[in-house]
Amino acid sequence: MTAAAILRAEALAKRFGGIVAASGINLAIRPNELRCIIGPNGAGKSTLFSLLCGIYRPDAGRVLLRGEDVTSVLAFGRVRMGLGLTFQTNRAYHNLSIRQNLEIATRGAHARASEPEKRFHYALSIFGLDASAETPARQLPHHKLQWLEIAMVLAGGPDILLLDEPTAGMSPDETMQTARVLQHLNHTGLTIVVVEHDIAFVREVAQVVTVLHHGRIFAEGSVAEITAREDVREIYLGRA
Amino acid sequence: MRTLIGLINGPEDIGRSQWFWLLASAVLLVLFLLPLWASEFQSSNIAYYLLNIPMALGLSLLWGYCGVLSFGQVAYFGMAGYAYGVIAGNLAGNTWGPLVGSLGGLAICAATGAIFGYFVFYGRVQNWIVPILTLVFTLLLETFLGQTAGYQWRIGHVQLGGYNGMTGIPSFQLGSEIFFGYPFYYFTLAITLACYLTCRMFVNARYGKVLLAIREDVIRTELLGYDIRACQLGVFVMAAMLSGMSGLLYVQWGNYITPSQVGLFQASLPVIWVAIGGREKLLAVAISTFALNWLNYALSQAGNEYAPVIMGALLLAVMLFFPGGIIVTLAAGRRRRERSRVPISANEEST
Amino acid sequence: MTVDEENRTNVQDLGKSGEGSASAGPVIDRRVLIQGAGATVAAATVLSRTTPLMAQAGNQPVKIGFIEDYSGNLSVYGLQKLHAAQLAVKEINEGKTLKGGPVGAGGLGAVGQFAAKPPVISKDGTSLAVVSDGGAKAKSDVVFAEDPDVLIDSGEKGILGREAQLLSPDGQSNNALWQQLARRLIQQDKVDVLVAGFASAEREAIRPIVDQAKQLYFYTNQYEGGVADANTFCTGPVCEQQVIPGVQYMVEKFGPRGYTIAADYNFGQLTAAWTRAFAPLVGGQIIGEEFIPLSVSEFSTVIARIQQAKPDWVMTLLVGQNHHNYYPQAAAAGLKFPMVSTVNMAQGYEHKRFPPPSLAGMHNAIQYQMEVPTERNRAFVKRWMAMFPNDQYIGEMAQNTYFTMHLYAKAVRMAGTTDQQTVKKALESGWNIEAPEGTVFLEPGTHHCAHYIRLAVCDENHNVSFVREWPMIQAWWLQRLGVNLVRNPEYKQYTPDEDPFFSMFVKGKNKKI
Amino acid sequence: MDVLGLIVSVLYQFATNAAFLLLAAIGLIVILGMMNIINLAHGELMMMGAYTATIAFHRGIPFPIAVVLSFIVVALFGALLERLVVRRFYGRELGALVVTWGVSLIMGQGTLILFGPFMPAISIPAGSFALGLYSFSVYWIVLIALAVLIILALWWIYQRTPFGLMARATMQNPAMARALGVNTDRIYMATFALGAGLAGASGALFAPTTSIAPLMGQQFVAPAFITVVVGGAANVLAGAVGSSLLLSAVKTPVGLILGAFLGTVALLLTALIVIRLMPDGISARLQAIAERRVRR
Repeated sequence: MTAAAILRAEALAKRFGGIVAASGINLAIRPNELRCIIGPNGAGKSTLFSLLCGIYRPDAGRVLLRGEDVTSVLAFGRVRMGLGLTFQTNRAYHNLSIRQNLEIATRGAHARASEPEKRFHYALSIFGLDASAETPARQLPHHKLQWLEIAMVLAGGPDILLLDEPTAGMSPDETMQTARVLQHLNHTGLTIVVVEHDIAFVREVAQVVTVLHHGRIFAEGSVAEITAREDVREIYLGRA
Repeated sequence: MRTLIGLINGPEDIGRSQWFWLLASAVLLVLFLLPLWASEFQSSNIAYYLLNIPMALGLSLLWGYCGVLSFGQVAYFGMAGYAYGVIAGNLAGNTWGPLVGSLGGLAICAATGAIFGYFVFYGRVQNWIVPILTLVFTLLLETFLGQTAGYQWRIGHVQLGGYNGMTGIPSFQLGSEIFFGYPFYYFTLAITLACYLTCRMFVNARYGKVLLAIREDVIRTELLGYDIRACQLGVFVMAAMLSGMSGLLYVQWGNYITPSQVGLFQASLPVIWVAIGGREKLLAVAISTFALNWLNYALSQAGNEYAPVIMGALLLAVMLFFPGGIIVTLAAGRRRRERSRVPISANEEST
Repeated sequence: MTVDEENRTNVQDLGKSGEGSASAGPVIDRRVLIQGAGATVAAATVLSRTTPLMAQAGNQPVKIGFIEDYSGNLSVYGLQKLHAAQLAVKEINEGKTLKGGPVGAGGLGAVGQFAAKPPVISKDGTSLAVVSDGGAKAKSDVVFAEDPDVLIDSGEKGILGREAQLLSPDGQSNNALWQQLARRLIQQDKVDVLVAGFASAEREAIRPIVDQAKQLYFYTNQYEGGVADANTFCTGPVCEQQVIPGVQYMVEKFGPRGYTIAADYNFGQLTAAWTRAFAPLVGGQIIGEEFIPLSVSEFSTVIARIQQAKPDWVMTLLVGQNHHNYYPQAAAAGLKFPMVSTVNMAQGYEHKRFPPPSLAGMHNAIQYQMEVPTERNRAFVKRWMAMFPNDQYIGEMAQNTYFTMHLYAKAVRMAGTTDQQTVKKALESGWNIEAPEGTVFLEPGTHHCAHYIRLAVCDENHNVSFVREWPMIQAWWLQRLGVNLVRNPEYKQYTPDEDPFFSMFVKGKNKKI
Repeated sequence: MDVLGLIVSVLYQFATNAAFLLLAAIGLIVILGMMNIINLAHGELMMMGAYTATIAFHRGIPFPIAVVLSFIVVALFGALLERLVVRRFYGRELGALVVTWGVSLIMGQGTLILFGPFMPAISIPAGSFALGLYSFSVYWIVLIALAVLIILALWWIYQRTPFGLMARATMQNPAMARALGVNTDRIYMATFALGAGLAGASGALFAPTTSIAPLMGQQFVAPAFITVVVGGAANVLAGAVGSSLLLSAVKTPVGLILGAFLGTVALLLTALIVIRLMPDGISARLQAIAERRVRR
């Protein structure tokens, strides 16, 4: 069953100066799973993502994509292998129009450049964005900007989606819309990993939850199990 | 053809309105008819202002569109110049020597640019170190060329000439037609225009869009599956060749080149031209390059010892009040009034 | 008979036959040149045929084009030279001129004084006549009697009744700019004469343009020598006039073993080659050589290498701001070797800028520096300081520029026109002019000057004294190479490598040591 | 051929070469290394220091005091510069680069116009001592010592004083620092002033060893940048020390055996290679090693 893991981290370790951001993280994402990763600030969630998609090189450990060791593959290479990632702070191209944003995104993963047109319109439709406006993206409302970035990643046609706090700063019902879209995507066969604080959202979507603390896996299990655990509350209650 | 025009008239440079094109063609007409009233000397001067433009355009691509500042564009300028001098000099008498020399010069720029660029970008050197690296490379070249006075420093029968430089470099020549005086002016005009249009098409083409993305956000772009290193390397080589083009025109203009052309002072000039015009728009860069060369010449022929002070003050003023470059800012202002399209502001190049 | 006698006779013939030869002469060479200098010169010939003679409109000024660097690296010299030019032009317009006149190709003749034996080597380059000792160490009294005041009335205000006008753009120590400015002065302002150039690089930058237009051009700097150009007159001293006397003195006084440290570019390398080649002829020998990039400004390693070599004296050919740092650093490191040079003191007045004893024991064979203890020089300095009270120093280049301006004015008066070809002819009739340094003789065949050379010594308090004088040393090297610009114009710069004599010493040694 | 003399002389050269690089870089260490401002006016700041010291010295002020004076003067000038110009370019290294180049142009030519092409220099204090063939300048040995002292002082300021703490916080995360009630604007200004002052002081220290001219600063620019960049940003001080030692270790023997030209070339090549092999500079490598130690 672990062999079937589509994305897999083995004993990942990363330190910045004195700070330990990840120490010996083992993680196995199964195909078409929708997993949430939670944990207090500075638990190393974003670092984990950066390691998974190749922004950082780990000090130790490996990353496997479909059983293939990609630790030495650079970020763009992993993306071309089907990985997609959005950032904690929105990083759509604020000075370009929605159209330009998506065009660039569509052409990104050359390796898998099948029917770009189709992907373009798919990405557009999924959040019901409107590409007619010439106005730069920075004029969009916050939640649309968040959606745009997700849409951009989708335009590349990935099959694993890593989302770092996609609903940060969204209103409850915007959050729920996002949740629904993610579930829909999941049903169409995408594997999705989400870093999230919003417990309501997690309850809504998560099939599996992983708790990160001090750069290691603290707990893993279904939403029910995790939320039931006392110690998890302990580390969380400070801020949840 | 249609697509060509489409590219030339793309959004990624100043001026798309028919008024712009009208004005542009008017300016071109003036430049074309100039020799009617300009003396041979004046047109050779204007040729000099023009021939610096390709190098500036290259830097604009690199810095303005790619966010990578090179302080060493003059290195390729010099390389092309020397290469041309050596090749054409050895083929002196052969009517096609100069052409071979020019091609050779460009080839050498491309090769060196590729090697050095690979060295830099595939080494993931941080953005703000690149200028220093390129500068060191330039200084190295200058130090070397400066001591090649000795007789042993001759290639074929061409003397490198050390600090005194390489003299008697042949003018450009196609078959029996020697480009000197007015013909050279037209030659320069043509080449410069060609370089500009090529660059403009380039930034409006697919590839150019990617550059835009890189300038906006390197990591985001890489995480859309783009190989940043390859893109940057490509542009770096292109910039090197454009500098080379300027170098070629320079030696064909003055029949002479010295190591000081590769020195610290010369190295900083292109950066200034580009920064003042506004590095994110090719046309702005072209205009400012022309204008600043003219200004510097005007100041110096007046024997004015304040020239450097004035240049410095100008630079300061522009960077303080028009961070995006003076011409870009003005053009943007106009555009904003035209339609409510917000221009791409001077966006931070830091990573 | 020796080469130079040969030249002289030839030159004299030409002096008589004049016109025809010079205008007919070039045609043959051009063919040859087109290969060398390429299309430039081809165009030049076209140009030269089409250039009309200058209009002789009576009251239109005589335009003197003058380019130097008033900003940037070389401004320290450029400003001096500008002032010199302004002083000369002022005097010319006030109806003054320097004594002197055409004396024929042979030399000073009756008008001036010869050195007993100027140093000349025979054709096979073996023997070198010993230079006569000018006299005892003399700070304030004069060795050779000469007219105290050389500034006399020219009999007219300006030149040919026309005002002399100075056009002096700023080269900014930037070669590309130099070319533009030269083109402007020549092609647009149509100057009657061009006086320009500090660095050899600058001269080489504008020489092609000068030759295109057959422009009358004066290069007033001390330099490495070898320029044989029909349009160019070099009024500064060159290696053979400075290196040999200097080295000879050092060998006699301190011993045979010399060590050269030179700026790593043309001037340094060529002058070093001269030193290396001629030391043996005066019983010396160069035991070590070091070439230093112009960017180097910290010399501990160089100093250590010299200390290792333990020479009797050091030839310092250091150029530019960074290199000047050598002197204080060497002094501080307790380096006591006597030094000889052809550039320092007289140009950058290091002995004024650096506190003693940085330049203690510096020897320099130069034709002029501000301290020259003659009355005519004191008068010159007084005139200068009256016009430019704030100036710190008057260097050798400034003096060259000064007398060159007057020389041009005299030549034009003799020619009776400012037509450049005619003025060149006039200049090629063998001029002597009484400059502040002493009597200067412009040799027609080589377009170089015989100078009054002095050996200046700087003591530990940086007082300068002159311990030897050679009243006339010719620039004989080009003669030795058989250059005769009157008969067969050329447009090139010779390097020692082209002289078989040097190759005996240069072979293999010109590489870095 | 006395061996002792040779050994001492080699060590002396090694140390002077290193000290030259380190002192030339010292102002830049703060401004570039800590604030990430590519300050092309660095040379001119040093020139200003040298001029101040020289003028003061000729007015009869003893040299050490003149050096301190030039530190103060240039520091004040730096504060002014930061407030008027540099301030607007934080986080925009390349903009800062262009603007400081403009400043350097003005300062250079301005000095030429105000003070003329040259100024009589200061004679090098303290004489020399001989050892066999070789003799050595005492002043350079003083300079070497001072270079070390200044580095230690800097280290102390940044590691042990509240100012240092606030400064480091500000440089790493201005927003956070502000949240913690640090007046970041003042910190930036103070830091820049400190860097400028150090540049001025080092210029003053070099004054006796060089000609005092408007463009004298340029001789230091390239070495300074190379030293800092090769050193890297991970730990600027350690890096600068490391790189100056490394570069000198290359330059000295090559220069001594093969001559000054190849010495210079070797230095530049080393810089290129080091930067390529360790993009984050020597200090990063040092740190990595240190950490590995810690872990074991």
